[in-house]
Amino acid sequence: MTAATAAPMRDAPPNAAQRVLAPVVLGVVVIGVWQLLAGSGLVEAYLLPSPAAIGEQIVEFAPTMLSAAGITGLNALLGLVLGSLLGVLAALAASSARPVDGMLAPVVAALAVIPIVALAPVLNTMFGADSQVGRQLIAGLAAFVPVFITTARGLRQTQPVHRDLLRTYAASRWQIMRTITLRTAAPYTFTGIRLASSLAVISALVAEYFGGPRGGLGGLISTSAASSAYPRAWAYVVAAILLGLAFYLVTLALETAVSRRR
Amino acid sequence: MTEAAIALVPPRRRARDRGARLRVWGWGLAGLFALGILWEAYKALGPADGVVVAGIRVLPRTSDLAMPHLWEMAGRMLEPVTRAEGANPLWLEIVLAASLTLGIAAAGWVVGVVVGVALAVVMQRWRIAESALLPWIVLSQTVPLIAFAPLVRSWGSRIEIGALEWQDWMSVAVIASYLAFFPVAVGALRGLQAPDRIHLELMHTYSVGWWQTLTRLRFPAAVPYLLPALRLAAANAVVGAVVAEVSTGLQGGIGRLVIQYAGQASGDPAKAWAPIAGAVALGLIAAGSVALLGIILRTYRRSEEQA
Amino acid sequence: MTSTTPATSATSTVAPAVSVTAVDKVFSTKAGEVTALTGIDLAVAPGEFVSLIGPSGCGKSTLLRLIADLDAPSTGTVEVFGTSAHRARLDQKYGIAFQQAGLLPWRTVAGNIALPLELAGAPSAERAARVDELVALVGLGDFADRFPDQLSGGMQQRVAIARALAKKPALLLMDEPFGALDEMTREYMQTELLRIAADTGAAVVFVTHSIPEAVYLSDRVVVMSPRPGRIADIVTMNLGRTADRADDLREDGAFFEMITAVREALHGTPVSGARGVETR
Amino acid sequence: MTSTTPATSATSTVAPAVSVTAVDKVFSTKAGEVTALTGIDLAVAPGEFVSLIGPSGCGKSTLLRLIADLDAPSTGTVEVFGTSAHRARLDQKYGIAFQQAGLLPWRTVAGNIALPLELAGAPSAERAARVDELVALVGLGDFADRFPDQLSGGMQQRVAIARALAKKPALLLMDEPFGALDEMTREYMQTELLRIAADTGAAVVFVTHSIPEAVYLSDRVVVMSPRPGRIADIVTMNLGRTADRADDLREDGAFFEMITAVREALHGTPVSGARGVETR
Amino acid sequence: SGSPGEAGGDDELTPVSLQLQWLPQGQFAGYFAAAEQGYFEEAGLDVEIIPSGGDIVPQDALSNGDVDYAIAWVPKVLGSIEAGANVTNIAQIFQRSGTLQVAWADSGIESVADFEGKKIGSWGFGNEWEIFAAMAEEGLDSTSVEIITQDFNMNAFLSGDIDAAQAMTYNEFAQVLETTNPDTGELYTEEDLNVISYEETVGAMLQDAIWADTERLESDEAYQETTVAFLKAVIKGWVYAAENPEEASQITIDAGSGWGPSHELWMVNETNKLIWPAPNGIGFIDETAYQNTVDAALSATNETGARLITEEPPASAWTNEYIEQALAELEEEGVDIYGESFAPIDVELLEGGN
Ligand SMILES: Nc1ncnc2c1ncn2[C@@H]1O[C@H](COP(=O)(O)OP(=O)(O)OP(=O)(O)O)[C@@H](O)[C@H]1O
Ligand SMILES: Nc1ncnc2c1ncn2[C@@H]1O[C@H](COP(=O)(O)OP(=O)(O)OP(=O)(O)O)[C@@H](O)[C@H]1O
Ligand SMILES: Cc1ncc(C[n+]2csc(CCO)c2C)c(N)n1
Ligand SMILES: [Mg+2]
Ligand SMILES: [Mg+2]
Repeated sequence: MTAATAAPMRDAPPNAAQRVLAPVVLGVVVIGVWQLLAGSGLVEAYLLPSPAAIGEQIVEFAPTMLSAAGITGLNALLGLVLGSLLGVLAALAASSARPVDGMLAPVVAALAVIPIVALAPVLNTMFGADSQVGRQLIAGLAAFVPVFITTARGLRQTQPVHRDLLRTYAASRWQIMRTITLRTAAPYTFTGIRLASSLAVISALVAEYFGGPRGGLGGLISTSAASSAYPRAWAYVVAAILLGLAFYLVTLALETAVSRRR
Repeated sequence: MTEAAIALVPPRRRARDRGARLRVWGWGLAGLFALGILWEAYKALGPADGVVVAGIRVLPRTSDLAMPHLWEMAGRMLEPVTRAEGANPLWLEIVLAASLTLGIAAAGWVVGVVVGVALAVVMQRWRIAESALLPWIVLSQTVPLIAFAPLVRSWGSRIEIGALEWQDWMSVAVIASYLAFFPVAVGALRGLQAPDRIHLELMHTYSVGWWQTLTRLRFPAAVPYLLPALRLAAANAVVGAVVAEVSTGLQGGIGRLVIQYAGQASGDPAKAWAPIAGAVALGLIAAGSVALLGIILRTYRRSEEQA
Repeated sequence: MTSTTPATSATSTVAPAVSVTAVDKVFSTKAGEVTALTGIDLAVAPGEFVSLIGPSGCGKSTLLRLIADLDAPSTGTVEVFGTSAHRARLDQKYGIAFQQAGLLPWRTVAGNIALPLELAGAPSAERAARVDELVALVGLGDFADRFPDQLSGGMQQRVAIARALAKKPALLLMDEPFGALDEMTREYMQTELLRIAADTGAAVVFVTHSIPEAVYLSDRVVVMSPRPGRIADIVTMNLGRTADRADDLREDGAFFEMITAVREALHGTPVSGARGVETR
Repeated sequence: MTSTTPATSATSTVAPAVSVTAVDKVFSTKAGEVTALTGIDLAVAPGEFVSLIGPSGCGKSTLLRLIADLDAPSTGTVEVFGTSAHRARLDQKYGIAFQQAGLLPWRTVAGNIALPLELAGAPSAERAARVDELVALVGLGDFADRFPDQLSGGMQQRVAIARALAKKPALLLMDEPFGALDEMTREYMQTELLRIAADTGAAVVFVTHSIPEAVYLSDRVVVMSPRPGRIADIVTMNLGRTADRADDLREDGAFFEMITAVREALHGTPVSGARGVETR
Repeated sequence: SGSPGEAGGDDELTPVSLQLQWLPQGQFAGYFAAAEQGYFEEAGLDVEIIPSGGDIVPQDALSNGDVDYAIAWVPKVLGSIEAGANVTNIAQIFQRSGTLQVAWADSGIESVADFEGKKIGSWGFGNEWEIFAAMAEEGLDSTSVEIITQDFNMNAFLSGDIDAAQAMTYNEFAQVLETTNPDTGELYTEEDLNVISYEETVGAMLQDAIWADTERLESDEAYQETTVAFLKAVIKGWVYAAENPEEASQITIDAGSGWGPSHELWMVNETNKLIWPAPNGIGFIDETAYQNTVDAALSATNETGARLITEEPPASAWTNEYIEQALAELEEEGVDIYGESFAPIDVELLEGGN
């Protein structure tokens, strides 16, 4: 990022208040225009409900939304934790032995491009349609990829000067791992976890479209839409966005805390 | 490093590292082989109903319904899709569907790239735009696609520009672009902001304006950031296209086969795995194609190679 | 030994290459206001070689940036060849080089040198001719098609200097251009720079940390002191015309004398005060 | 002026701090074999200050890394205090500092200095006491709880030196530790280093690019030449005990004489040959 | 869209679009047969048949004006109408409900009353209302069972994740019968299963009907004419499917159904059973059956307490006006609109549904 005085090429950076206000103002304007459009009859209110109508549904179904967000959120959280752990372990294995790195490469490449919709039905059969495990696994797989990739990169970032230094201290492999390798990689891992957080939520949500116990946000979105209750469907979508936002903000806070001093 | 990333290494270095490349492929194949062994070994040794701990099935069922043998999946590929006369072999059906989806995903990728780069340019130009837009761009990806698949189709059906009538595949491409634009917007923004201060000031001393700085400095400097973003966008476009096909029921694509064969999975469990393999291959091909772009643009990646 | 008039005689009718008058520069930062420069007065005659030296943070770069119109002074005026610094930048009256060569990695040596010409819309034939000239001037004739990452640090700096000279400026601004080079390459580049400056007749404002470097290169050495940045002293180098200097000067008694003179100007305060320099 | 015996008198019964005998070092790279060092013989007496100087790529760092057992020689032997370099590393017989301070950014000044003690399993009370001592030694008493990014470059280097001294080594290895500092801070740090070396009685092997730095600090200056790296000359500094040197030495005639001596040893080949240094 | 009469010359066809509620398959054989046999063209129509995927709701596509007609289940549309959709049932093609609840023979689930405390499968997407209506009749609250959303296949049932699975006679039921029993190595048979048919319960609801845009029906004369022409062609298509199930099955396969020939033929045959015989003429809306559906819909609440509809749907929700006109004209032309002589064929299901 260029410093403030590179001003010739760019306008002045917004201050903190502007940085917070700008997205809020944009959001309010968009919602306002949407409300006007929805009221004007230019857009079919039936298919794209007005923000006011969505708001009403949010108020009315708040308790259901909360419990649904709980179910989906728990799936996403378990998936995120599981996927992150596996990602870190796999990255450690890959960084410790070239063959493992080579062997994991095609598997990770495949996982990175696999559409959830394709995997959900078979995972439901493998783990049972009456349990949340399939969904948690899908969230886990989605989270695994970015955490693995960023951690693997982070494990390669150890500075040569640090490595030399630890060697001159005659440090053991484990000491080197603990004092520099892991600590250097940590900010990268947490960047990966932040990237993974929204992926985990969206994946847990979409997995609900393909069977399993009911009650999650994804199921409610589809059920509401199928019965033409679009304001309610969008109310659940808003809940889904908020859930994703919550995951993002928490993981962002973690990331910031960890990478304060790289 | 992912396979796609390996494909991005420019040919100069590749030729020099032919031995290394062989090793990479060798280990990659070994990895897939190991995965296969793991699958079959667990299927042979694991309990039919999976491993259940405290009421939670932590390891999958091993029944043929849940985990068909690998050779059955492979063998199924060679057999005809159905008993209907003249039916194509399954693999051909997958290839045909995959090529249709690839075309749609490519269209979605192009739209996503254009939109993403445009957003990045706007955000680079006005910092207040970056503040206002970036959080929403991040949030946009938490909206489940399926929520607006019907909307896109419905709005699309009203668009008619001269002779160009809205086609259903275009709805799918638009939805695919929704996933594709995101990494491009973020990556391009980072790339456009990447030039060193010294380079920016140099341009300033040449008293050139924003536009020339953009084209002569920011875009070339953004290439190393843009390429991985474009690769991610390609993978996302494929995922988006498959989801949108499922969502809108578009005929002829791999997404359609996913639901169709999933519906036949009870009697023919191996068949359901074929479109999954197809989707993965598709994603890898799409991401790999971006590698070609990387080769064309290799002059702009010199700094990267140094690193 | 201290003087405020240019060493090279300049009649008052010829506008000085650089003329800085009563300049202050205050940055406002989150932590508060930082006074980087106060009461700076400096005139550089056409063709003169002036070095700025001083401890880190004394405002050398800031002063150079004001001359280059990369920043504007808080008070006072900066003129370049009789016009405002701003006008001078728009008219490309100067060339500039920094500590990092700052070459575009995706352009060849020739492409990098051609960049300012290209941006100014010079016709391509003219451009090619000028690039050939410049490449030869900095002794990189065989390397025109190389990319920056195929060059050593010293060669990269030579490209940067060629680029700065592309539009035949009568003023060169250089901010520690040899700071990243090793001692031997550095000495070699210093001699080269003197030759190039003599060839082109350009005035040079040169920022450095190195006393021998400043002494070897300059007609006058401007010694600055920090907190707030101001000119502590201007030391004229009694070492003959810069164009005539050669490597053996470095072993000359006069050279060591000048080094001591600059050292003493720098250490105007007792040496132990230097500890303050690096406390922040 | 040239000598191969340590300046400090050492009886043959005391093992030298460093003894390098008939060392070659060849790196095998993708492009082929690179001979970094050939026929290196060098002995450093306990308490002696020896600088290595030479153009970029002549193998200074490589030689230092062999002494530190960060690389192994291709042929020949390296001994530290009479044991193999390997043994010496395991026994923590030396401390080391590089051009980059290489502090762990997530540890405070105290935490960084404590690192080698921690890794060696020193009890925490002892550790704390030693850290206090070292922080005071390098003059950073008030900064023990700061993080590296809150320190200036010079202060960071002082932390690195304190860290190198943590285990009271009788040998300090330093690879351009002041290369990234500005001239004034650098001069100050040089004086500090001499004081610290005198305080601890450690021998120092010091890599530098700067002739004045090498002259000011050393008992002997080892001048190396490249392609392949070998010792061209060893110049003994006739400037008195290093412990007694002070800043005014820099303006002394003897100092300039020594500078000239080292310069001439460096330029054993004609000056124009320097161009070759930066071609690759 | 214009009308078959007025628009330009005789050779100019009126474009019409029809939204299906799922992928092309035997369930919609009549429409594909009408297209393939040229009945639409004869009626002056150029009909585009649009399949749907998981998230396209036919009645909404219609209500939005994306399409001219839509196929959808009555209870789902009643819900949409209460939510604001402005559509009218113009032909009740399926006279009977084809929904089953399938349990294993040894499960002890023999009727809806046995559902209590069990894991009951349903597809969701509004297909669950029949279950809740049937349970309501038995005095069972929707919270007394655990509803599990079924996937596109019967694996949840086959693996024992659910006790009773929802199945259409024409599709999912066949899927079970096409699966090998790992214990015997033979295909499962009907003896292995307990089959509960909602047609025999009060929960029975009307299924595939053709829906039209209410507003256009009221105000657009051309649309009214098109509607009759369209219905006539569709009926001829279904008559063709009844008389030529094998050909009809091939037509749907050619139209993009991915099922194998045996499964497709089974589907056409079972679909025919839901349509024929049609005592009032195919497509005629039986007021009692309609009212039963409304009553059942009113009685059902799902597990979150939400209800499909809370009040009687408006009168505009259905009309026999157009189907009567179509039937009358067809009867005059000598088409068998009652299918009294309809006889289903025997279809052998083959492994895998291929
Ligand atoms: N853009 C800026 N914003 C705020 N303060 C600045 C800015 N640029 C410089 N300063 C401050 O102005 C003072 C002078 O800085 P300057 O970079 O000119 O010093 P310098 O003499 O070039 O130092 P060095 O030898 O380290 O390059 C310093 O205190 C610095 O922190
Ligand atoms: N790990 C290595 N692999 C291959 N070649 C190496 C390696 N380390 C050093 N070399 C080569 O050995 C030679 C000596 O390098 P070395 O780093 O010791 O030089 P130096 O004198 O420290 O240079 P500088 O002043 O630039 O630090 C160079 O040609 C260098 O390219
Ligand atoms: C995703 C999805 N799954 C099932 C259905 C339900 N459905 C609609 S028509 C029909 C008949 C048999 O195929 C069935 C089961 C749906 N609408 N969407
Ligand atoms: Mg500076
Ligand atoms: Mg070195």
